Amino acid sequence: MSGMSKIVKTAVNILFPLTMIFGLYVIAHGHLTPGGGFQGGAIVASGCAMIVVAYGSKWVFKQIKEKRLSSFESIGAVGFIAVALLGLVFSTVFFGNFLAGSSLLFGTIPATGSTGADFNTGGVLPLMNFAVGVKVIAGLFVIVLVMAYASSVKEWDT
Amino acid sequence: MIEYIPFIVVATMIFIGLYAVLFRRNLIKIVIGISIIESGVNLFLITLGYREDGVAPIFTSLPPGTTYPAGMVLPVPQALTLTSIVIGVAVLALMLSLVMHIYRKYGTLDVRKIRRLKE
Amino acid sequence: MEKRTIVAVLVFAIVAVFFFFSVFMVHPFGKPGQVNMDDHIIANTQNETGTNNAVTSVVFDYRGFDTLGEATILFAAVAGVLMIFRRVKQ
Amino acid sequence: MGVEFFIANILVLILTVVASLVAMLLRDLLAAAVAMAAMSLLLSLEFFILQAPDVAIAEAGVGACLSTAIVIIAINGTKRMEDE
Repeated sequence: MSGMSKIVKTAVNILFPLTMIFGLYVIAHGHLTPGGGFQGGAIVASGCAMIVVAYGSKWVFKQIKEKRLSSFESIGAVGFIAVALLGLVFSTVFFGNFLAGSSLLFGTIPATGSTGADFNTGGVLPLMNFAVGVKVIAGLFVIVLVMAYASSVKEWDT
Repeated sequence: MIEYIPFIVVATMIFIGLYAVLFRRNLIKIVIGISIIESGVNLFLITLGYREDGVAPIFTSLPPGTTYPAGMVLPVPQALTLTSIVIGVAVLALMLSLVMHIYRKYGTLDVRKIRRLKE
Repeated sequence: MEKRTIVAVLVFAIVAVFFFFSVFMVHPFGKPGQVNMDDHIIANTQNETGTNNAVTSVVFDYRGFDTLGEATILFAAVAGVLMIFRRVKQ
Repeated sequence: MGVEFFIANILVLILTVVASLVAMLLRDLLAAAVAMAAMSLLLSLEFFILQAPDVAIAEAGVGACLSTAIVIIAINGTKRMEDE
């Protein structure tokens, strides 16, 4: 797809940071409020798809290569598995929650029942949320970007 | 009868998607039918996990007077649905990429013509 | 009428009848039957994982292997799309 | 189960079925994609009514935005009208 008119570009310039902030908020507060890695990643990838629609895939390809996005996705997957393996090392099982109950980062155990939102809880779940968020952002964005570029090219060599 | 309406809706959505898969010839319409079936399955899982007068299983500032665990909806079907949605969009992207490739190779989206062209 | 169309109509009718009768064998809306595992998760998610959101604790802690498989599927889908459109790039 | 919960539930479910039927029947694939987005949005509203806000956010982000974008990109790369 090629770029669209100036009105669309201006509207996207205003809307894109808001979408980005909302998506990152949903990722970061995944263990307290509705949300998490998948949902926030989908919201941020929607904002990136908005950029692709407004500016055209050729312009986006000049800014970022799809190999870099693909390696970001691999980094997210490796981080997820690494946190799970750390559970095997420091706790007893794969996917063990070794940070919960300790005095380290994210280690507080909240009171039972209806509580307020304490960000410093959750054990390894916020770290996994970040890893899965990076993975979903990069994966869905690279899918949309590559498909948009392929649909704008007229001649392929099949 | 009246309490079975969500399940009847799920069955109707799966029928609609199955009809599109079986009787439509366009490949993109078949993909849309598969997506409708998947939406029906997601709705089925969420409907299975609903508990009467329940609230969402999130403890941050609960409504006052909530009893748990009897007053909360079931969390496991929601988690399974969450996994299913992301798998659905991945499969949709892969199917549509294959459809675009087929169109560039054969020049048509009709499944019967494609089968005839293949020989 | 082709033979393929007849088979398709037959399959559609059989699945439709099967679904219509199996709808009434599910438990009624809002009254789930077996809830032991879910009750345990709701009651213990704050003590065991320290998380207020029970759904996130199920996704990443109690049933982490499901999420691992889902991440693998997403990775495979991205690899497949990149492989299909590999020759498009100049 | 309050009566307004019941009415909202039935109404949204019926609208979801109507939207999926429209998405299946339309000959114009672009209109079918838009009807599928409407179906996803109504389904997300139904998830919210059934007290599943996590799934509602995921369905609104993925189903109503990203999958519609992917389908429209695929229609742009192939052909718009469905011919017999």
